[in-house]
Amino acid sequence: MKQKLLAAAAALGLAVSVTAGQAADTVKIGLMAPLTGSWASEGQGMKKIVELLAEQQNAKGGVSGKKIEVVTEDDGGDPRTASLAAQRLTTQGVAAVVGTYGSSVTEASQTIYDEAGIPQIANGSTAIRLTEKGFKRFFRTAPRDDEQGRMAAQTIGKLGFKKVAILHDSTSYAKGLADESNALLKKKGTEVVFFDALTPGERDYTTILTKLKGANPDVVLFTGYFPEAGLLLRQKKDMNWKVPFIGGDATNNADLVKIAGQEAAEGYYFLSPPQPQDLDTADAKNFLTDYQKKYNELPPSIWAVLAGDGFRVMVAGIAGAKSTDGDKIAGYLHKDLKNFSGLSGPISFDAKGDREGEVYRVYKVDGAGKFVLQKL
Amino acid sequence: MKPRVDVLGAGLFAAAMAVAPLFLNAYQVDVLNSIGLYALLALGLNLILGEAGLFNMGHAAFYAMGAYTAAILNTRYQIPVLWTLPLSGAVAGAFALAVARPVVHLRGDYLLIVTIGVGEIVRIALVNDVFGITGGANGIFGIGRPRLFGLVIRRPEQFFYLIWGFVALTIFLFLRLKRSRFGRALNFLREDEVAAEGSGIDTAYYKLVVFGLGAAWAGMAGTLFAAKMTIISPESFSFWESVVLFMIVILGGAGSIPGVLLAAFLVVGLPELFREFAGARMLVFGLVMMVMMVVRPQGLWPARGRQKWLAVSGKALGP
Amino acid sequence: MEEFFQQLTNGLAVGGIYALIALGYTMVYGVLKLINFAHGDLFTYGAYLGLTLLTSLALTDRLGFAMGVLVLALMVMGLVAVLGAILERAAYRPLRQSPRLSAVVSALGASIFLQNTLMLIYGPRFQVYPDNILPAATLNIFGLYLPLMRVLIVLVSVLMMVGLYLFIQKTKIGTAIRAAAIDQDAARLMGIDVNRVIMLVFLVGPALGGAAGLMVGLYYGQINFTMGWIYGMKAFTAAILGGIGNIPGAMVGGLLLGVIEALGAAYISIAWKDAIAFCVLILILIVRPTGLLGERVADKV
Amino acid sequence: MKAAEPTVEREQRSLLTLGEVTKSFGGLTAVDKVSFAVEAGSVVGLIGPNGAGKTTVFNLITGHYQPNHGDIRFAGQRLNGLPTHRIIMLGIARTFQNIRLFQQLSALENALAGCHYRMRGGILAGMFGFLPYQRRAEQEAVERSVGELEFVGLNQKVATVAKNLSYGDQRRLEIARALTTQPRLLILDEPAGGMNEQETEALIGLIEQIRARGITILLIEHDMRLVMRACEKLVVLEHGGKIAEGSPEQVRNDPRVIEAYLGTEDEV
Repeated sequence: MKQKLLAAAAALGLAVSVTAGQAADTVKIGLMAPLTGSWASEGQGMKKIVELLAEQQNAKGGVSGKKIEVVTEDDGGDPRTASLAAQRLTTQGVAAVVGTYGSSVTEASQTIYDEAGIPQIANGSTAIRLTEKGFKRFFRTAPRDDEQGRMAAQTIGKLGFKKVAILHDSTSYAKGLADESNALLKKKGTEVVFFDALTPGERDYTTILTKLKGANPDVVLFTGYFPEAGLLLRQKKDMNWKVPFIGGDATNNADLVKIAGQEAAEGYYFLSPPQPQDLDTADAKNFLTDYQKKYNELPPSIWAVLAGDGFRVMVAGIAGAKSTDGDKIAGYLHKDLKNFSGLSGPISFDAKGDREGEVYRVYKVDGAGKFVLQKL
Repeated sequence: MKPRVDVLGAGLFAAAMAVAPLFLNAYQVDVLNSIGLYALLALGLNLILGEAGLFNMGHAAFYAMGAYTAAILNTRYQIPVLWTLPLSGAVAGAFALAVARPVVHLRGDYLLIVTIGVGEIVRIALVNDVFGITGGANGIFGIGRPRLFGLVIRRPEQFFYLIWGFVALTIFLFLRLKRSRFGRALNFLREDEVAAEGSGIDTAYYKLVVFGLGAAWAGMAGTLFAAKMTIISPESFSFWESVVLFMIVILGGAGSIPGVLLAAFLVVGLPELFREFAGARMLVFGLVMMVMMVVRPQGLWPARGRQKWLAVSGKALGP
Repeated sequence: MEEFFQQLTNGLAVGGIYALIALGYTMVYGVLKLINFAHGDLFTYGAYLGLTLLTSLALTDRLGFAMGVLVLALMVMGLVAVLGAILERAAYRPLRQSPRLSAVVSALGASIFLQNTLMLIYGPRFQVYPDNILPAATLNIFGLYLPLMRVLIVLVSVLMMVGLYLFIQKTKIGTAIRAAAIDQDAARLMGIDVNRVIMLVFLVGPALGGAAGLMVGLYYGQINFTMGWIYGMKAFTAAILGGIGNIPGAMVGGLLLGVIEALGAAYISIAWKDAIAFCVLILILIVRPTGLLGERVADKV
Repeated sequence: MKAAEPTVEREQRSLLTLGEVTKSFGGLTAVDKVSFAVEAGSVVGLIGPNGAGKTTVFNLITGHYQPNHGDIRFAGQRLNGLPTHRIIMLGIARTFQNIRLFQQLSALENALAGCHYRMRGGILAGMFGFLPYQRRAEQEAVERSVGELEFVGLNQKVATVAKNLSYGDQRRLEIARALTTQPRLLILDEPAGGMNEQETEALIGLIEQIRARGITILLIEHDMRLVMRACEKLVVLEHGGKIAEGSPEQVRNDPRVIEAYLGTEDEV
């Protein structure tokens, strides 16, 4: 019995005896990303990009004369794990944190960073309320759902569609976007003939497509993620149904075309912040060449790129504030950082920590499976 | 085995836990908080699964009921979150009674899938914003910090004492329950339902009541969870949570309170310990689960029979 | 009405896959009374192995479509079967005399392990089958759109199920399996090598699961390392619905679950589809506590 | 067999009566219009070849099955439709053909199960304390259980886990557990099954002692020596129907019984 207790005590000791970070001549930047779980592909993309950018920055001498060290923690794509990851980062002496992807995951970590005085910059979290709570050191490179909703409604109007079907996937993000778009479309007098949610993670969506087809829309707005979008396009083609699809920014992923097949993906519209490929800035071009050199592929998703932007913004903040103090960095980002040359277009922040200006663009998939920026 | 060793060991453990926050950083304390919540949930599930032998793989549903009750009462009616504790427990318990009633007679694996189904139905209902009060996939945010004796609880070490205090109380109560007439009835049920019924025990009643009790505990754990996170959403109550709780109970040794505690430390703590493995941490975790089960099939710390303390004098019996 | 039949066929195609996976659950359960929670992941391995073999060996280019896919299917089924046997040896055999739920936890651990192994080998991104393998013909019968592949999925599933049924019912080995399912000790006394029977069950069940994985890969194209979890859960539900341990029950349960999902989505709500399916399951179990075709074993007193 | 007495009269003297009880499973009629009575204070044997429906009759009495037709009455109360535990509480206890003990629990705990329904106290009592009356009730329960264990001859095995007991001891433990429910009628399903000669001999003595306590006994047994010595009345079933009833002497000489028993032997 005693031995068992000792073993238990030892396990306890082990479980919590992790090395605390020591202040040294490095500047630590935390990256909180879903390295495991359903969104592991996003998280690992984020890690690749941030590591590459840190290498480059260190090759240029780091920030304020110190080398940058990236401390990565897995948030598992779930709020509870995220709150632990956040606690862990706060104990490791990071000056700033980049991440994370899901809105509710970010939300679970917000108060922890806030109470620790560490600035946080989320890359994939688009839920409106994240920046409505008055956290002074919270930023995001991702645009907000309401902005995307506005863009979606506007685009549908410009393309001249009269009857819209809206499909989401019940996730916080997709539902939010669907609701925003639904309200705006109705206000403009566009008829919404269908509004429902699919179950993400499945393979067969013909049931839903059959039902959608029965509603006979001019266009389908799908606000979910790329794996489902790809399957919808593929199975839609199998049904010989030729209705156009518009998607949200979560479908901006190179794998979309792979999943759907080039033929089925052709003509698919989606909204997204601009990709580095579509920017003429030197920063974007250099980044792309280096990324391809190092990993032999294109950046897997725009969200990973936005994490990269988050990292670059934080480095600029630390350099600009000449300090690793959270309030000073935040102050600099709010006031002094204007039109920073991001990998997803120019970046400035408003008082809430949201990006200023129109971030969204409209893309269309061409016959070769390329994402082509549209001018509407 | 002398009972004194037990008491001594438990005392040492309690003392170590009581001073732990003084030596640990915020992250480490928060890991312990997470372990505490799982321990609380698993202790409740242990009554159902370990003591009564009813296969329940949908415990997260009751957890969710409690958390949402607390969150709704707190955010809509401004009821202090800790005050909702008994009500959350009652709602979760009542819900469990209602759903268990028609299905609790099902045999093993059929009950297993039904509880999985109930868990999924609850989660889907939450995601779809049932009755317009659960906030859909966004969940509910802005839950107030709990207050205790005028002190606002916000830092990890403050939660530590709240959560582990509740765990200690639970252990105390459940130990007593285990040794009572009620606890015995659950064991009869687990060992042989027909024989229990044939000895005059109303098995249907006990099955139902233990479901209600375990669920009520999950509901109260849900309140603590809601208070700690200040935001809850359906993904915190996924099928995976039920699976984790199930694993904790079986890995620890069904029906064993120290076993459940130990397993909560391992199942919640190991993935944290394996953070160094980054992407491979869940792989290592899965492997460790398998190996531990193969090496100790009865659980890490199996329940000891009651006969030891019952037989001390043969006749005299006292707690 | 046309939509109803369209949805019915949609449901059958999905249900065919469920049924094929459910067979693995039900066979293992029949003999060992074990819910093999890692079975869904063996299905995923079928999909991944299929992709790797397809692209690396270029079978369809060399042997033509029909022959290539057939050879591919046999290879995948063989490999997944071996994997299933290894799993049995490593994770379940040591636990055969232990409390039943210990093996369930071991199975869950195995499932996590298998899933994450795939993630480390292939990476977390979705993997995609080349989309030019299958003939993309779509039949149009009485206004119903029936992609040829969907028809094939149902046909192949049913063929495999019938084959398995005949194997279990008509052959000597099948009789041994049935005997072991009823009473292992008695079967052993009758000279049946129960270990071999169990091994066999762990070869055949995973092989069918692997075949299902390959079909999903070939037809739907997109696969990822976590997909076995959902399919596994659905198949387990299907097996219970039909009466676990009962082979025709798994077929009926699988097809029925697919149809319930499709019709529930079509006529009630897509978002509530899975909840509806579970409600139907629970209602059926309230009326028939051992599933549709499960034996009504009154507890022997 | 004598002409049937008027039912009412018979019931007045009988503890247990079955009136035209029928049970069928699917197409198979397991028990076919069986009627018999067990008088208070007697030892009655239910015999018949394998598959005659004896255990089914027991299961009908204790409510594990519900009869399709017919009446089962105990001390004037109709048992039909009552759940098993209610029937036990009325004063019927039983053992099982295939021993059903709580395998992982000690002999004492097994015996305590029988005391359960006479005790009080649920969750709150369990958690929040032992009031004096509860403490007393616990103590009484343990004393009664130990007493019954001693009565059946398990004084040395009180703390032994059930699965570690010998076969004969397990049978005795089942009887002790049944006795702790303080029954008026004890139903024993093949109590000598698996016992050796000595143990059977001891069992006959035990049955006598139980009877001496005023407990009525109904038993199924294949061991004819035991049946003939212990029982004062036998009821013979074949193919679900009753073919004979009477004293051991009468039954032994009943041609239909002889045919039933010898007939089956011929077939073998």
